[in-house]
Amino acid sequence: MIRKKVDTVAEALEGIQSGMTLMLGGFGLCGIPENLIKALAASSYKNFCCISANVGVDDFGLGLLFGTQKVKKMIGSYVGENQEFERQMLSAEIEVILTPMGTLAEKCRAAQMGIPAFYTPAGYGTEVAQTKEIREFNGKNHLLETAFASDFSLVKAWKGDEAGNLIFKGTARNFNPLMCGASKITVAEVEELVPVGSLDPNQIHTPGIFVDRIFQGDHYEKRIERRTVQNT
Amino acid sequence: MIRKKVDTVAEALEGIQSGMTLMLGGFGLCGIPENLIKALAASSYKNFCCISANVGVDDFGLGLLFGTQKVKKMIGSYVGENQEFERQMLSAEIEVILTPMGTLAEKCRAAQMGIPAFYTPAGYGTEVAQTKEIREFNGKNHLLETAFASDFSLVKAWKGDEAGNLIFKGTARNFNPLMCGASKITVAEVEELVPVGSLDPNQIHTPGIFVDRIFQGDHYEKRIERRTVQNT
Amino acid sequence: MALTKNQIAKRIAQELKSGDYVNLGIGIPTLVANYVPEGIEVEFQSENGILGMGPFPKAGEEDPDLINAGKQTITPLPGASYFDTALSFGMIRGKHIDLTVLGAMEVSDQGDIANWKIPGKLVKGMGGAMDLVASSENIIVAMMHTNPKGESKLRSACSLPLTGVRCVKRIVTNLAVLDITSDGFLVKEKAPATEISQIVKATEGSLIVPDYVPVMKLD
Amino acid sequence: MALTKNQIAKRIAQELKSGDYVNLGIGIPTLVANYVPEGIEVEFQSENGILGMGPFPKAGEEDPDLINAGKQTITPLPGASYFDTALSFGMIRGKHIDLTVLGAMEVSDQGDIANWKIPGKLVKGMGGAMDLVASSENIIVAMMHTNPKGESKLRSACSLPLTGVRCVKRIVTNLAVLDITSDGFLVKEKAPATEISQIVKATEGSLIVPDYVPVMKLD
Repeated sequence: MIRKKVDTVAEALEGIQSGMTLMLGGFGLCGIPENLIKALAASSYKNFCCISANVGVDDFGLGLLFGTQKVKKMIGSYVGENQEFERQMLSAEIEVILTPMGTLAEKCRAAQMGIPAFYTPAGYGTEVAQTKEIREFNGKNHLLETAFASDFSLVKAWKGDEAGNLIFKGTARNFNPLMCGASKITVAEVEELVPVGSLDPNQIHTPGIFVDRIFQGDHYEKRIERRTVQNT
Repeated sequence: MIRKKVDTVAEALEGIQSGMTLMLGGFGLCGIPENLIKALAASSYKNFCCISANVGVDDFGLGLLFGTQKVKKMIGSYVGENQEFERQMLSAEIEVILTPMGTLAEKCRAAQMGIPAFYTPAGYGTEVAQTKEIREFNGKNHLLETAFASDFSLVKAWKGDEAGNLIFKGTARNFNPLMCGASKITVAEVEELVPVGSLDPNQIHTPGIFVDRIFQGDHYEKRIERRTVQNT
Repeated sequence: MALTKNQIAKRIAQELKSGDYVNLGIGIPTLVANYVPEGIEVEFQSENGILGMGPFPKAGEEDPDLINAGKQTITPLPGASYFDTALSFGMIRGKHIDLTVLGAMEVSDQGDIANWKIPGKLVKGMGGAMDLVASSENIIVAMMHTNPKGESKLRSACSLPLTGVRCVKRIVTNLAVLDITSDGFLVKEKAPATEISQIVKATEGSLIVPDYVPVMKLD
Repeated sequence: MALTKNQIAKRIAQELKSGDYVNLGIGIPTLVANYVPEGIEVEFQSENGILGMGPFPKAGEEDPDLINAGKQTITPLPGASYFDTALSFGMIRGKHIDLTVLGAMEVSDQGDIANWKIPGKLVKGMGGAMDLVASSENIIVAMMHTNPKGESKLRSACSLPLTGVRCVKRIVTNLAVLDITSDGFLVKEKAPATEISQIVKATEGSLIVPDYVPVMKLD
């Protein structure tokens, strides 16, 4: 069995450098690699290009990287809900590339799976299509979209083992499994690192081959962005 | 909740017609829709185009469809191990299109996922590439491969519920999840049809939206093609 | 009397058919889930990765690992499933979602939709909207007939950056139900106590008004 | 004395490095799993959908739902996982597999490989071989140096339909270990009690023989 466990966040992030492209799992504040983001925000590295669905809120999630001005380019899909990000975007301190969410997900998967490019109808006829090749299949126009190329994937899972196998929980799964193995190095933090052999091979969402380093995170805050409850 | 349960194999196959294109899950004799194949073999329909990884053995699996001369075209990847199929192929009674196994899997997924086409390096420089568009990405040549178009997907799962949710077992998963929702109609037979709500939403391999009809199969033979044991 | 947002949602809920898988956008569309007619079995998908989405949780039962695409806490119904976002958009792109309901800033009389960007103002991003409108077979727009400035949102051409082209099938506004036809917006129903002249005045794009326009039934 | 098939497998097993994910083809390659050196931790993938493949089951413990790509019954090791065939080939295409070992009918001195089809004879299909050779960074071919007719399988150009082009890195035959270089087959090691002249005679393609060729170590 190939072991992927590292003991510290520092070890998990070894090799990271300013200017690198990072994929960050999570959707909003749900399923985000809290420990890794905090460590990046506290680090001396900067000028990252970040690929992530959203940008967190001002004081949590990916927002911690904007608050510490670590990001020079953001590739995402929906970037509301973070005022500091807004400010940096409007003042052109940060470059922003907006991508349809399904295309974003599939571009991550393509990188993971060695598919260099694929066609999708999303964005045809919009400004997203302006720089893209258009091609008709089955009477419908599609855009050519290419796989992302990135240096580090930072993801969060619910359970994992030392072989790097991951299981996600609920909608905290989101982009996380698609980013595993989609960068040169994939780091996974998990809420619970379990002994090898205790995960049912049939229930593993992401096989360990897609994960290079795994560690048990701590102090998970798991903040809720929009607590919404039934009227009673 | 949307219910997909049907009570009989006949109901499950309603609408099937001679000349249709069928996707059949399974790899060799592992994870094959035994009940559906038997019903097709016993039916009056014929001239099917079948998409499946392999062709079974003479008297079991997909072989039952060749034995009853139901197939006029076979799209597969590895077609050894079936003598009647060999005979029909060599005598040109049947048209055979051989496809790299990973490309076959991805063409199924593409159909399921609404990706009309994608690029893959598999087969570049070989006769598989002869009729394909070639394109370079990242200094490497790739073939353009398109999604399959088919009428019925016939798959087999381990457990399923009336909402059509499926869980597969071991390597019997193989092509089955990729074919769900990849045809106009998807029929799933399961070893165990469980009450809705008894499957953990986190462990479902194929959400019910990809399945149109589900039924509990019976008399599963689950024949082993190459029983191989340790020397002791 | 123009419809309230809840009444728009209620009217749209009448479009639901048993067996429909439905994706509801943020805003008025979200309210549609509250008005599923008796005896109609549908399942709601949220594009971040759940099928079989149920009501909001009871206070104290919120799970941070269970949210919808609007980042609200949710609950699963029996038969629900969770999946990654690529599979989720596979459901959308692969035309497995039967009905998409979303809001819009503008819709053209050819069915183009603009709902993601106002140049010069803050851009929040398209999220899943471009994927949804590019692939859904049945798209209903839920919106007010005019914007806060009183300008028509039903136009001969969208003035804002597009989300998708020739994709909207039907619009339900506070004033009317309209279908997109080759000749423009066809008035199918009007809101209670609403004059056709109000609808005409509030519509900038080509409008077809049949001789008889029934009043929406909301109860 | 030329190597047996088991000895070829044993020599190839020396190429395994700790941390390698390995895909073994049918035939001699399958035997490699029997010779993993002490202290080397590798995991075997089978492309139908398992990572962490272990030994064949004990008699009576065969599970029809657990087979490898050669359709043989197998067992999982601790840390194993099962997945669909698209994810499996994603591992291969995405270059997550570190080493691929497969058999061949012919290899050219530029690293082309032919291993799936003999025109006019029965065609069994390429299975996963074309995906594997198109994407693997490190491909070792395990084969006899000559075919049953005594013809060289190491050729200036493959006469049979190709499986992939310029992809093979190393060949281990019953006579030698050879690397593919820009100048052709470079003899790296020879089998015990084998003369260089035998290797020269059995090789049709460009062959580079260094002044000193060490003898393979097999124990």
